[in-house]
Formats: sequence, structure tokens, C-alpha cells
Amino acid sequence: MVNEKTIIAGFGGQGVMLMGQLLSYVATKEDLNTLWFPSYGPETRGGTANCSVTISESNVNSPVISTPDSIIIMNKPSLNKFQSKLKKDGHLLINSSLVKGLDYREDVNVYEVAANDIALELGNLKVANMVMLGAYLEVTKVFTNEQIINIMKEKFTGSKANLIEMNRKALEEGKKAVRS
Amino acid sequence: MVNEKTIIAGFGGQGVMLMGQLLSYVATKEDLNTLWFPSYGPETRGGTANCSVTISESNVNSPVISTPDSIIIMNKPSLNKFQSKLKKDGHLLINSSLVKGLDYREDVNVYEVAANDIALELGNLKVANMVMLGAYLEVTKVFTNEQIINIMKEKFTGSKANLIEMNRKALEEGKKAVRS
Amino acid sequence: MNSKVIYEKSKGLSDFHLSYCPGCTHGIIHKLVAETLVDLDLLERTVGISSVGCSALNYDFFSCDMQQAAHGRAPAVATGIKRVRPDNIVFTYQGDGDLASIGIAEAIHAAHRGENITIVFVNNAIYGMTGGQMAPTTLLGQKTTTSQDGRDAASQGLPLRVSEMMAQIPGATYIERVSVHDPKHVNKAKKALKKAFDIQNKKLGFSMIEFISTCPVNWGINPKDSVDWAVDNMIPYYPLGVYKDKTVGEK
Amino acid sequence: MNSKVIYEKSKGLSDFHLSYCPGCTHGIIHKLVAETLVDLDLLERTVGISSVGCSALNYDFFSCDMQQAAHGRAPAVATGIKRVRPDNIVFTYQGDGDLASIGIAEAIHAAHRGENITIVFVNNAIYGMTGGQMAPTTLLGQKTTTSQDGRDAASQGLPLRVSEMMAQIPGATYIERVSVHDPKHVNKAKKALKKAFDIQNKKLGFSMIEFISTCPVNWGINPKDSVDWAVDNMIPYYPLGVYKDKTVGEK
Amino acid sequence: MSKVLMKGNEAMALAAIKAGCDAFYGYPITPQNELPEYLSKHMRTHGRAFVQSESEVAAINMVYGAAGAGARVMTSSSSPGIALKQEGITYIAGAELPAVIINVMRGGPGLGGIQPSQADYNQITRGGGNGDYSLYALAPESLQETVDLIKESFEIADYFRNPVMIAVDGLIGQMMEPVDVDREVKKWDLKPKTWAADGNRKDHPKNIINSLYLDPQDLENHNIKLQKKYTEMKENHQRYELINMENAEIAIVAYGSVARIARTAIEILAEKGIKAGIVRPITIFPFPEKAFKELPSSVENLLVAEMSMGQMLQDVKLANECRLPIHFYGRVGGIVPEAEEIAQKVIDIIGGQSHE
Amino acid sequence: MSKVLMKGNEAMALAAIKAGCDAFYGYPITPQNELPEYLSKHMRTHGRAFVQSESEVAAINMVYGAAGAGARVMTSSSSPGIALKQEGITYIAGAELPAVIINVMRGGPGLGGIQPSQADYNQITRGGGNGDYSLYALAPESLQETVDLIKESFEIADYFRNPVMIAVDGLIGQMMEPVDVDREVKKWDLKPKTWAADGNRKDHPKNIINSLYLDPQDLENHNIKLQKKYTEMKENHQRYELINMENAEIAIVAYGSVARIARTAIEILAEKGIKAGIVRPITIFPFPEKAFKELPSSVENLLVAEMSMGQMLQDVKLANECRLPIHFYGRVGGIVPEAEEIAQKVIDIIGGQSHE
Amino acid sequence: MAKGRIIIDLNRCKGCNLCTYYCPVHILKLDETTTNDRGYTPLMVTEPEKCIACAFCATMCPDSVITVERFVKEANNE
Amino acid sequence: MAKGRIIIDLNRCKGCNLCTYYCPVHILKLDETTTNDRGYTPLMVTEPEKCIACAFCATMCPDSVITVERFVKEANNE
Ligand SMILES: Cc1ncc(C[n+]2csc(CCOP(=O)(O)OP(=O)(O)O)c2C)c(N)n1
Ligand SMILES: Cc1ncc(C[n+]2csc(CCOP(=O)(O)OP(=O)(O)O)c2C)c(N)n1
Ligand code: SF4
Ligand code: SF4
Ligand code: SF4
Ligand code: SF4
Ligand code: SF4
Ligand code: SF4
Ligand SMILES: [Mg+2]
Ligand SMILES: [Mg+2]
Repeated sequence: MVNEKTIIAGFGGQGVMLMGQLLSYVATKEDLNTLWFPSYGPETRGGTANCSVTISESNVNSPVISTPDSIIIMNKPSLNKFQSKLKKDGHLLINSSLVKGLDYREDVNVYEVAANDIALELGNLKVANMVMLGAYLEVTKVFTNEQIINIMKEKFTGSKANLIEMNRKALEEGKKAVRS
Repeated sequence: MVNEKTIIAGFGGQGVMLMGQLLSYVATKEDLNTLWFPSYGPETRGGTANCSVTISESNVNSPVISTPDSIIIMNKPSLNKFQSKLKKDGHLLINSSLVKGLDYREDVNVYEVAANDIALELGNLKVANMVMLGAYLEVTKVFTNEQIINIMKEKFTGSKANLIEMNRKALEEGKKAVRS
Repeated sequence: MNSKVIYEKSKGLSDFHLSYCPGCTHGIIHKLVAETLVDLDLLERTVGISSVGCSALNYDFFSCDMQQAAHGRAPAVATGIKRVRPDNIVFTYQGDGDLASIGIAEAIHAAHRGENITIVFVNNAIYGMTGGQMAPTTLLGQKTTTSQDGRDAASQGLPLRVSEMMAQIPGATYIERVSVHDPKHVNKAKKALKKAFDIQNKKLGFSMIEFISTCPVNWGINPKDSVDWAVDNMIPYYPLGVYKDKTVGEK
Repeated sequence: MNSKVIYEKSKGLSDFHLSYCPGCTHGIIHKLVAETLVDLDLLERTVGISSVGCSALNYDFFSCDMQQAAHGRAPAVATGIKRVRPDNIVFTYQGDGDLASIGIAEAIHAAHRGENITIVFVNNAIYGMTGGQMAPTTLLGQKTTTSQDGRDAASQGLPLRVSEMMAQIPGATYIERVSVHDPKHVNKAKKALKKAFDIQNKKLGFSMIEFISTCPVNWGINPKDSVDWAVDNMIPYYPLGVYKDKTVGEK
Repeated sequence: MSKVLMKGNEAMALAAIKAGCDAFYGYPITPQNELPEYLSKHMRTHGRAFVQSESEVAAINMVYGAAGAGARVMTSSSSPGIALKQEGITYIAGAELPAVIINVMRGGPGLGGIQPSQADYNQITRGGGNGDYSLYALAPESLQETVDLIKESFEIADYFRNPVMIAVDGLIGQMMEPVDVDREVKKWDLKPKTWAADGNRKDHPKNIINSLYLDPQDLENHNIKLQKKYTEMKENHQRYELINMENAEIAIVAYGSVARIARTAIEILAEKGIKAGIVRPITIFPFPEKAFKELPSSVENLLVAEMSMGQMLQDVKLANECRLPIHFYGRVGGIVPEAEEIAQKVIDIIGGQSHE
Repeated sequence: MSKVLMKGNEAMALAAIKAGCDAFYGYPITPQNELPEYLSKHMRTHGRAFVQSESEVAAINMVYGAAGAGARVMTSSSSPGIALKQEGITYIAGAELPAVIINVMRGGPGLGGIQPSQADYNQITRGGGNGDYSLYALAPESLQETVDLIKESFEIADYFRNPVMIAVDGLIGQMMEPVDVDREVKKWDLKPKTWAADGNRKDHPKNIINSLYLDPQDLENHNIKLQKKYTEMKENHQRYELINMENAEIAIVAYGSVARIARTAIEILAEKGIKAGIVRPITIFPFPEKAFKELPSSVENLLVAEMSMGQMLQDVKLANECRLPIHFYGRVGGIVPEAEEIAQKVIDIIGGQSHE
Repeated sequence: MAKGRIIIDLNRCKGCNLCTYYCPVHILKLDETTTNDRGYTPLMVTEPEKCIACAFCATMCPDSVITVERFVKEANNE
Repeated sequence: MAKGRIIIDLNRCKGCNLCTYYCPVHILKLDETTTNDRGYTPLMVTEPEKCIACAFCATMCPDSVITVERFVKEANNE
């Protein structure tokens, strides 16, 4: 039975919210229950942001995730904030381009992905989030890249549509980064 | 023991409120307990108005007078409104210049005073209220004319001071009207 | 000899006795509004908004549909109505306390949005209803119950000129200040009202007619002297005239 | 070779990092206010009023005493303070949503009473804090989250010109509109602020300086292009200049 | 209809459109901005009215106007904005007009914060305005329920000629869940609005919308009439859900988002062998007193869990009529309690550790 | 000092001056107009500030400003005007500022009427604004008590750094009674206002007056701090009077003017041989729960008498803790109950005729 | 000869004296000998024959008390 | 020769690029090789020797990042 609870955290502007929303969109399409919930830091502008995504075959109750199955960490402050919550043997995905020199818990599975670097190689720093998402999908297997891309095709219209190809590559590279 | 409960009622502009206030001022000066309370009809402008005055040696409790000892009626609508409340054997003082052709209760003491006519004779319709007040004092004996005049001297300053003589006469005429 | 009625109580007024004090020019302004609605044949599809002031009860006086609004909020109420009933005629009737003091934001923003409504603004330089407190339009030196030594510029400021200010709002279409101090001006005032309602009927936008009015009771002078006082004191500070008219090509 | 500091962070600012987005001209305006208070040696007896908008947190940024006011009510808060502390300097710092929309009544009436305070009015043609909704000063055709097809005159009215309107208030002493789009205009803006605070210090009454400002984030263009957009679009509709100056004998 | 993933604020907006809402008047405030933003775009395409008003005060008075003219009308705001609307709300209640008001609650008092809260319970259920009046107040827990109740709330408002308050918190405003916006909701038996002052004198005699009664006897009569309506709500229109109550030793009383969290809490407790149920008020006015009469005898304790300092406690005490011990767990200021905290509180209570 | 006859509104105004009130900001509304009118004349001669503000909203925010600057400040209004002040009041409470707010209550809801009422009990005691906050609320019954409590209320406000509400009705505002305005009242132990943002940086470091806490943990902590204050009020600062309670068979619970009327009612009842006492709340927040613990065992019934539809009933029920049967008698809309009506209600109860 | 006449709705009149002031031929005054149902001294016409049917009185009356009729000479004198 | 120099408070900088635009001698740009504590790309000076100490950059910087010093030649050259 699917029952995935994920927290994704980073700076505002890193596309953290979108990552979570895409997961919830796919879940909805697959007729799963899902709940996405955003949270912004107390800074009014340019502060930290995170979202929680639950995907489940049964009803989703608490919108607050106390013990996530996975966490995706896009910047330093977020690691400190969320690492302790991760469930034992959960997945800790780290954007190692920005998060360096910090200690990780030993009772969880850590995946370091140099998402910013990979994204820059792909030609657009903005897709660092998709690199991480690809890695997450590879680790958790909740959905396939294709399911994400299909949703993007539905939601990204106009100028954004051109970015789909780039996103596909980013997802792919993210997958690779944790596969290897 | 003094314990006088009086309702004074008429049109706005007839000086009904002042009559009651004068009584309360004198009471205060005499170190009696007193409470004056005004009430205006639902009409915003030029409607009816009345006030309740309690003068007592003991504490005054309810500001609302359910069963007045005396009522002073300055116009027709007020008679209908208040006559029934008057206590048995109470004093019903009527401005008979304006209130004509109506029935009075039989179990009370009725005093008809042509206050407007008397006031006009004195040269100022405005003192009709003082005529009625004089009559009231004569009937109830709560205070003397002099006590009222003394308060007026304190309170009426400037141009109003000139009216005191006229008011004294009005009080006197009122007294006469019920004495005869 | 036969006879023809040349003046009678307007059909736009109900049979209620007006609640105003004797000689208060609120009554004249009521007649003009009622007559205008009848003359333009708008009565049947008009909603009037009573505000809070001596005119609070005028929902009983006009023979059209009426809503009673919270103090100062009549233009917001009018907006609420007009947006869902764009083909109706909607007017507010507001005093200077109501419009110029507590309700200035709502008046300004109705004009700002270019709401297609008409405001009848009755400036009597005082709060009539509550017993004669100072209004933003109270004149310098004028005595009120909250300016007992006369309004004083240093602590109470200079009287607000509402029409002048509202005329600066790009969204407003028509703004005129009138007076009802003699039959000639009454007729002029009626023309202004007609123009305003006509603008609304043609969906040309926001109009406001400011009336110089009296408050004999709280000014403490008789009705006729009140009219004279308004002419001698108010009109010089609040000059009559058209302050804005977008229908004649002005920007 | 020796050196002399010719520009540094003002002592009127605390060490907090400003909470504004990169390149937002709110920051420049903050510097000017702080520098002016320092230059005129008023800081120690100044109370500033933060309003609600992106600048809500600026109680942390200015190094004078500060009060945070409810949305739109800063001029009332300032009045409350100034009347009990007439020798202090009191200013409000308000956005266009705060002042021109919800708080227009409080601004107008502070001016109307001639309150001896200074309003720093930051017009960025949008609600920054809440994510880019339309403001009364949003330009025609400008896209915001509540005018997604661009502001439309028919349903949303024509943009409000606040300085022009406030200049009509007899009680106001000084009203000027400035911009901070280049160093020259920044210096001009500072002169305006100096004049305003000087007027207050001399107890000459109400002053307001309107700043044309940017909102790169909600306008969706980078900081420099934002400055250009303000010059190309806002200043033509909101011309810079002195709108009222009673200190030069004007009535 | 299949479900679509929507943000709470947008789902609420769409629900209003589906309910035939003719007009929306509101002023921006976090955390409900997506609601007016959505409507600013979509009301016009449906030929409906949308105005971003100059203030909350103006918004609620626009609502009063449109409601008086017979339209279906809605406004929404968040806590301090709702505080500003109190005078307007009491006018709407006093003039007996239907309207839907959404409060996406945030932390207070004052400007407070922008994170989720339930600290407006008193403001909503006791009426922050003057006089004896009440709002019919609904507090859904999920987006589907929110959408359904908003749609029905227009019917309820019209039926009672009374404002209906939708009390949600920032969680519901900001979260995304799949919803079916076309689900059928109860249709109430509505009469034509012949009372409306809609400027349509061809169909009916002059109408007046008003809350002013200068004659005290008239005003007393009016109040007695209003009170009958509230009594009718209390007697026949309480809504609530009893969850997992069979053999429960403790009942958690929680509404809105906290009820959802409590659902997770009782799962945690079940794993530990503790039987806990939930009393979930769906109406917070009228408060579902009846629910407490239906509790099984197994229930030995009540735990009120709220995102407030205990504002619902009074209602629970009144409904409980001194039968069961009542405990309290509250988080405030935007802090959302975690299911584990609530579960722990239950464990403490059952272990006898806690007394309110 | 000898007593002078004064109108309630004017006596309240003078009391404020005597208490060292530095500033009054208010907007006219019946039935409290004589209060600002009096102050418009007399504050200036005392070198104090008086502003007739453009609205109630402005008035309460002026109060916020002056209070933040360390001044003693007051405003007054009547019911719908108080509704408009709710946002400002929650700011004052949130920023922990002292202020005195007078509500001369009139009938509601909406514009209602202008005659006396107590229909703002909920608005006053439950907070009409957003968030978890409370006002210290005093409800005097006579002009002397009103004057004394207003004078003390400035002390109380300063002590708690919290707004104090004086809840009176139109009767108290409009009546005249002899009062001694110079009677000594309790002085509270006050600290200098070193927290004030008064633009006086020579004496203290920068001060900030604020109710915004974007970090939820900060806001929760702030709320916990506020709550301690309210708990302190509840535990140690309830005020009430028990009248004629010895051997009383019934206790009438009534505050303000209605308590006075009840005094006459118990005299009427005494003449008929019925022993009735009065529980008179002087604080309506904190509600005097302690009074109910002190009732003699002779008391078999409680009768709540109010000029509202029963808003105080809830507090009485909570305080009574299901001990005694509670009955209710209320008149609303400006109708003032007569002593005879209340007495009759007691007779009905004792004869077993009435159940709430 | 009168050009017309006015009809006074006595009980609506508040005795404010505005009309009397504006009548160009000075034929209006208050009737001090009586009060109407609402306690006011109502209007009366002193010399009806002088009325020129100008309607100034009615125009200025705030309470719509006065109806003004103008006499018209008919072609065929019925 | 430089007329002065600027001192950059790196961690205050938000990398908004306003200063760079206004520098009349075009010696300012963002240092893409690094980010500061708050995640921004901060300002750097490319050719300090060209600085004319006009303070345009500092004047336009919203975040008071830049201190400008003007070099002064002293009478007695210490
Ligand atoms: C919210 C609110 N504040 C105050 C009042 C009291 N009030 C009633 S009328 C009025 C002023 C009326 O003055 P104006 O608008 O000039 O009308 P006028 O009576 O002079 O025609 C006031 C302050 C109220 N009813 N509601
Ligand atoms: C009573 C109230 N209404 C609404 C809000 C939400 N709000 C916060 S800031 C703001 C608008 C800010 O815009 P502006 O004043 O232009 O300032 P900017 O952020 O653009 O500098 C609004 C509507 C609030 N906090 N309080
Ligand atoms: S109080 Fe003044 S404005 Fe009001 S009705 Fe009387 S005269 Fe007219
Ligand atoms: S949102 Fe706009 S106004 Fe606010 S700080 Fe950012 S750029 Fe500046
Ligand atoms: S119609 Fe003219 S002439 Fe006749 S009474 Fe009236 S004002 Fe006088
Ligand atoms: S103007 Fe009208 S109300 Fe006044 S006296 Fe003449 S008829 Fe009577
Ligand atoms: S001071 Fe002038 S020349 Fe030097 S870096 Fe700044 S802008 Fe460029
Ligand atoms: S203007 Fe200031 S914040 Fe912007 S890049 Fe230059 S130094 Fe950095
Ligand atoms: Mg007026
Ligand atoms: Mg802005």
C-alpha cells in the first residue's frame, strides 16, 4: 500500500513548492489520496520555505508530517531543521552543491546529489529541483519520471512548455545520480 | 422620611427635563439621595420626552419608576402613557392649557393648571414648566420655591440670569393655581 | 374659473411626516431628490441608501426601495448593490459627518472606482443627529458641542472642502456644489441633481452633488436666519459650482 | 594616502538586515529617512510608525523608537502620539495599499486636522507584502494578481493620485512627490524629506512626501528594469513636484 | 466528476462560483489571498461581480448592499480583517440578510502572525459585534468538506436570512487536496426573495432593508424574532461527527484541521491499545451539544484540542453538563499541534497525569 | 468633598480627568455624547489632549498610539462604535498597552436603537477581535461606583498593561446622581513605563510597540505570557458584591443598572416575605466565579436578569457548575425591566412556575 | 385678483416660517391661534386674493405642506 | 589613479545589481563564484583603481552595503 510522507525544504525561489505539488498532481491523477501543505519561514522575503506531501491509498489525516519517510534538503538551514524528524531508515536526499560539511544521521539512508552543479551543466540552475525530484523518484519509486512529465505537459503551458525537455533531462540526471 | 418619585412628561422643548433636574439639584444640595433619568420618544426630532426623578433619604435603587407618587403631564400623549402608572392617591398635575377633554383616573388627586396661559400672561410661554413646577411643589411640599430659585441662581449664569425673576413669578403663580 | 396644480408633494415621497426639525433644509433636498426621480421616471428601479445622521430614517420617506447603511458606509453599500443590479439607479443620501468624516474613504473609493452611482451629500457644517458636534466641514470659529469656543485651526484644523478634493479623483465623472437658500437656487440644485441622475442612467459613472444645508436646531438660530447664515458664511468658504464634469470633454 | 568616509550606512538604521527583496527601493527610502533624521539631529526624539505592508517590520530597522500600526491606521497612531508628545518628531511610513486604500481616511484627516506629523508614502503601484494585488495606484493595464488581464478602467477605475488629492486639503502644509530612480533624484528626494521634517520640527503642520518606488518581485521584472519601468510608466501619470507648500505663502 | 487537485483557497473560490455566488467583495490578506485572486479572474467570465474593496469595512458593507438587493454574495478575510468587519456583520445579522463570510484564521491577537490558528472561535461564535445575534458557523476539516459546505452555506444563508461563517484555518486555505467540486449538496427549501430592496418595484411594493428600530418595543420584538431563528438552529441544525466512538475510553473534541490531526492521533493510540474517539463539531455555532449526549458510557474523559488557548472549552463544558472530566491541549500562534503531541496528552490523561 | 449632581456621561469624563488621563480620542455616538463634549471643553484647560477623531477606527488607533507613547488615554463609544474598534482593541491587547475604553451600551444588533442595553456582554467579555486576548471589564451600577472605577481603571490598565473596558448602559450614561468625584480609590503598585516608545531615547534604549510575531514559536510564547496575565486576573482580581444573601432562597445575578433594579425587586419581595439576594458581578471579565462558591446553602435557585437575550447566562452556568437550577429574565432593545417584573419572575420561580 | 391659490396640509406643517419669508407678496403667516396635531403652529394665508401662484412658498417648504394651484381661464366658460 | 574606494559589507548584499548599473565607470559586478551567508551572489569591484568615489553605487544601494571612502592628500605626508 502506498503511504509516502515527504518533506521538501530549501530557500524560497528554489522551486521547493513545485516539487511537492507535482507529486500531489500525479497522485490525484492516479486516484490516490494526497495532501500538499506549504510553510514559509518567518522572514517575509527570501527566507526559507518547505512543503509536506502525503500520498496514500487510505485517507490522509494530519496535514502535518511528524515523521516523514523521506526528506529532500535543498539548503543548509533546512537540514538542521528537519533531519531529526526523519523516520529511522528513511531517505535523506541532500542537495550537496549547497549543503556541505554538515553531519548526517547514521540511522537513515543518505543520498547526496550535487543538484545545482548538475543543473548548471544542463544549462539552467532552475532545474536543480527537478534533479532532486528525479533522485527522490529513483529512491522511493512512488512514481515514474514519465508520470511527472505528463503532469508538466498538462500544467506548463505557453512559454513554460519549452522547459519540459530540460526538466525531463534533469529528472533523468537526478535518477542517475543516486543510481550510480 | 422623604421618598418622592415623580415622572414629568411632555413635548421636547417644553422644559420637562429641566424641571426634573432642578428637583435633583436641590435634593443634592440638601444631601438627599436623588436620581434623575431622561427618556426620549422614538421620534428623532420634536417628539415626546419625559424624565423620572427620585428623591429619597435612603439609597435610590431602581432608576426606573414603576409607580410614581406624582406625575406632571405637559401634553396630551403623555397623559395616556403615564396616567395608569400613578400610584393610588397620587398626584396628577395637568397642563390644562394643552390637555383638554381627556378622562382622568378617579382614584388620584388631579390638579389642572393652565400653565401655558399663565405663562403667556407672565409674558413668556417658556416658563410654563415653572408654573407646573410651582404647582407640584405646593402639592408635594418636597421643596420650597426659594430652594429652586437658589439653585437657579447657581446654575443660570449670563443671559439666563435675567430670567430668574420671571421664573420666580411663574413658580408663585403655579403654587397659587393649585392653592385656590 | 378652473385651476391647475403647479406644485404638490412629490410622488417620490411617501406619506410619512419627515422627521426633521422645523425649517431644516434636509426636507427641501428630499423633495428635490424625489422630484428628480419622478421627472426622469427612474423611481421604480431606484434603490436609495439612507446613511446615519438625521436622515437615517429617510428609508421611510422616499417611495423607492431603500437600504439603511452603517455610518459612513453608504457608498460601499451602493457599490454592493450597483454591481449586482447594474441597470438600477442607486443613490446615497449622506450628511457631512457621515460622508466627510467617518465615510470619506468609502466616498473616495466609490469615485475612484468610477462606480456608476449618485451621492447626495448634505453639508450642514455640523453633526445634527447626535446633538451638534463638530464636523470636518464646521467653519472656523463656529461653535459646536465639541468646539465650544469655536472651531480652532490650531487644534482642529481647517474645514475640509469635499467637492474640491473629490474633483481630483480621476475616476469621478460629475461633481457640483449647490445650495437651496432661495427658490432660484433650489431650481438650480434640481438641475444639478437631474444631471447627476441622468449621467448615472446613461452609465457615465460617478456623480456627487454637495448641498449646502442648514441645521437650525444645532446652530441655535431660526430656520430663516439659518438660511442666511449659510449664505453669508458657508457659501464663501464652500463656493457653489461645478467642480468636475467629464461629460464636457475634460480629462 | 589618507581617506575620508563620504558615504556609509546611516546611524539612523539599526544593524538588522532589511527584509526587502533584492533591489527593492523601499531600502533606498529607508536610508533617506534615517539620514534625514540624523542630519537634522532628530533621531533621539523621534517615534516612527510602521504600517502594514512589506515595511511592517521596519520597527526593527530604524534606530529610533517605533510603533507598529494596524493596516492603514498609522496616521491615527501618529496623531495619538503627537498630541501627547508634541515636542517629539513623529512620522509614518506607509505603502500605497496602506495609505491610499484602507487608510485614506486616516491620512486625509491627519492632514485635515493639520497634525504636525510627516507621512512617508511609498507608492509602488501594488500590494507588495500580500503577493502583488492591485493597489488604488496600480496603472491602467498593469497586471497584478487581482487584475490579471491588466487594470481595467471600466470595472476598476482610474488610478488614484494621492498627492494631488491631498493637496486640496486646507489643513495640509507640505506635499511633494519624489522619486529615487537615480542618484540625482535620490538627493532631491532627501531634500524633500528634510523640508518635511524641518516643517514638523518648526511646528508648521502636516507634511507628506510621496515616493515613487518599485516592486521588482511582484512586477516580475529585475530591479534595474523596475526602476526604468517606474520612470517610463509611473512618473508620467504621477508627475514629480511640490503639490502644496503653505510655507511659501500659498493659502 | 473526477477529482482535481486544488489549493484550499482556490477550491473555496470555485465552490462559491458553483453555488451561484453573484458577487464577491473582499480585501487582500494573508493567508487567503488566492481566494480573491481566483475570483478576480473567474467571476467576470461568469458574468458575476468582483470588487477588491478599499478595506474590509467597505467589503462587508458591499456585502450588506448586495445581500439586501437579493444577490448571493460572499466575502472572505483572515482574523484581523474579520475583526474590522464586526460592525458590518452585526448589521447584516440585524437586517436579516443572507451572506457567506469566510475566515481563514491566523494567529493573533493584533497583527499576530500569518500561520494557521483557531483563535477566532470566540469572535465567530459569540459575535464580535454589538447586540444579540449569532452567525451560523461551519468548520470543515478537509477541502472536500469545505467545498461542499461552502456550496450549501449559500442555501443555509438564504434559508435563515442570516450570515453564515465558514471558519477555516490557514492550513485549509493553503493546503492542496483532490476535490470533486461538483458533488451534490443538500438543497434547502427556499422562498423567493420578495423582501429584497432590489429596485424592482414592478414586482412588489417598496422594500426596506434596515436594522434601526427606535421604538424599544419594536426592537425587543425584532430581537425575539431573531432569537427564534437561533433557537431553531440550535435545536435542529447542529452538525457533528462522532468518530471511532465505540468502546472509546476518551473522546477528543476537535474541529477543523485539528480534527484531522486527532484522526492520526487516535490511530497512534490504537496502535498502543488505547481506544480514543473524536467528537468533531462541524457547526461551531450552534455548538453540537447533542453529540455529548450520544457519547457511549465507555467514555471517561474528554480532551479538547484546539489551536487556541482554549476558546472552545467553554462550549464543551456547557455541553458536558459536568458529567465527564475535561482536559485541554492547545497550541497557538501558528504552531500546528502534531498528532503525537495529542496522543501523548491522551496517554497522560489516561495515566492520570493531566488535569486541566 | 461634598457631592455634586452630575450626568453619568459627564461624571465619567470628569473621573478621567481626575485620574490623570492625558488624552481622549473619540467619535460622537448616542448615548455617550456628553462625555466627549465635556472633555472637548475641559481637557484643553487641563493641558491634556482631546481629539474628535474622524471615526471610531481612528479613535482606537489614536489610543493605541498614545498608550504606546506611555500616556494615560481613554476612548468611549457605544455598541456599534465599539464593534468598529475591535481590530484596534486586539492590537492594544496584543501589544500589551494600557488604555481605558468606555462602552455606553445601547440596543442592537446593527444600528439597533439608542436606549439602554447590556447586549454587548459577549462583545466585551469574549473579545470581538481576533486572537486569544481578554479585557479587564468593569460594570458599575451607580454613578459613584462608575466614577470610582474609572479612576481606578487607569491604575488597573497600567498595572496589567492591558485595556480595561468600562461596561455601562445608556441608563448610567444619561442619569444624574450626586457623586463625590474626589473619593480616594485604590492606588496600584505601578512601575515606570520604561517600555514606552515615547521618543525619549535619552532615558532608555530604543523601544518598540508591536503585536506582530512572524515566528510561530515567538507568537506562542507571547500568547502564553498574555494568558498568564488573564489567569492572574481570574485568580486574584474578580470583583463582586453579595447582597442580602443571608438566608436567601434565591439569588438574582445581575450587573450594572439591572443590579440596581434587582435591589428594588428584593425589597418588593421582602415585603411579600420572600428572601432574595443578589450576586452582583462588578467585573464581568474576570467573571466572579468565586461569588457562586460563597452562596449560602439556603439558596435554591439562581435568576439571571439582564438587558440582553441571556448573554451572561453562559458565565453563570460555568460558575454554577451544575449546582443550582438557573432561570432567566431578560428584556432587550432598550426596554429596561421594572423591579416588579423581576420580583414577579422570582415569585413564579419559587412557586415553581418558571424554568429557563 | 388672485392668480391662484395654495392648499395647506395643516398637520404636516411645522410652523418653521420659511415659506412666509419667501412669499413675494407677503400673504403668509403662522396662525398663532391654533396648534396642529403634532403641537406646531401652522401656516395660514392672510390675503388669498393677492396670491400670484409663484410657488415660492411651496418650493421652500421642507415638509411639502403646500400645494399650489394656478387659475386657468377656459376657452368655453363652463 | 583611484580617487577613493568602496568597502562592501558582503553579507548584507542581496546581489540586486542596482549599484553596478549606476557606477559611471563600470567597475562593479556580481561575483558569480560565491554566495554569501544568506544565499545571495554578492558584489565585487573589478577595477578598483578606476573608482572616482562618486558614491553613486552607495546612494543607490537599498541595503546600505557600500561604504565609500575618498582618498585625501594630506599636507604633511605621513
Ligand atoms: C459607527 C457609528 N458611529 C457613530 C454613530 C453616531 N452618529 C449618528 S449620526 C452621526 C453624525 C451625523 O452627522 P451628519 O452625517 O452630518 O448628519 P446630519 O445629522 O448633520 O444630517 C453620528 C456620529 C453611529 N450611529 N454609528
Ligand atoms: C486589516 C488588514 N487587512 C489586510 C491586511 C493584509 N495586508 C498586509 S500588507 C497589505 C498591503 C500592503 O501593500 P502596500 O501598503 O502597498 O505596501 P507594500 O507591501 O507594497 O510596500 C495588506 C492588504 C492586514 N494585515 N490587515
Ligand atoms: S438636528 Fe439639524 S440637521 Fe437634524 S433635523 Fe434638526 S435641524 Fe435638521
Ligand atoms: S514584495 Fe515588492 S515591495 Fe515588497 S519587498 Fe519585495 S520588491 Fe519590495
Ligand atoms: S404661491 Fe407665491 S404668492 Fe402665493 S402664497 Fe405662495 S409664495 Fe405667496
Ligand atoms: S415652510 Fe412649510 S412647514 Fe414651514 S411654516 Fe411654511 S408650510 Fe409650514
Ligand atoms: S563610488 Fe562611484 S566610481 Fe566608485 S564604485 Fe561606486 S559608483 Fe563606481
Ligand atoms: S546595490 Fe547593494 S545589494 Fe544590490 S548588488 Fe549592489 S551592493 Fe549588493
Ligand atoms: Mg451634518
Ligand atoms: Mg505598495
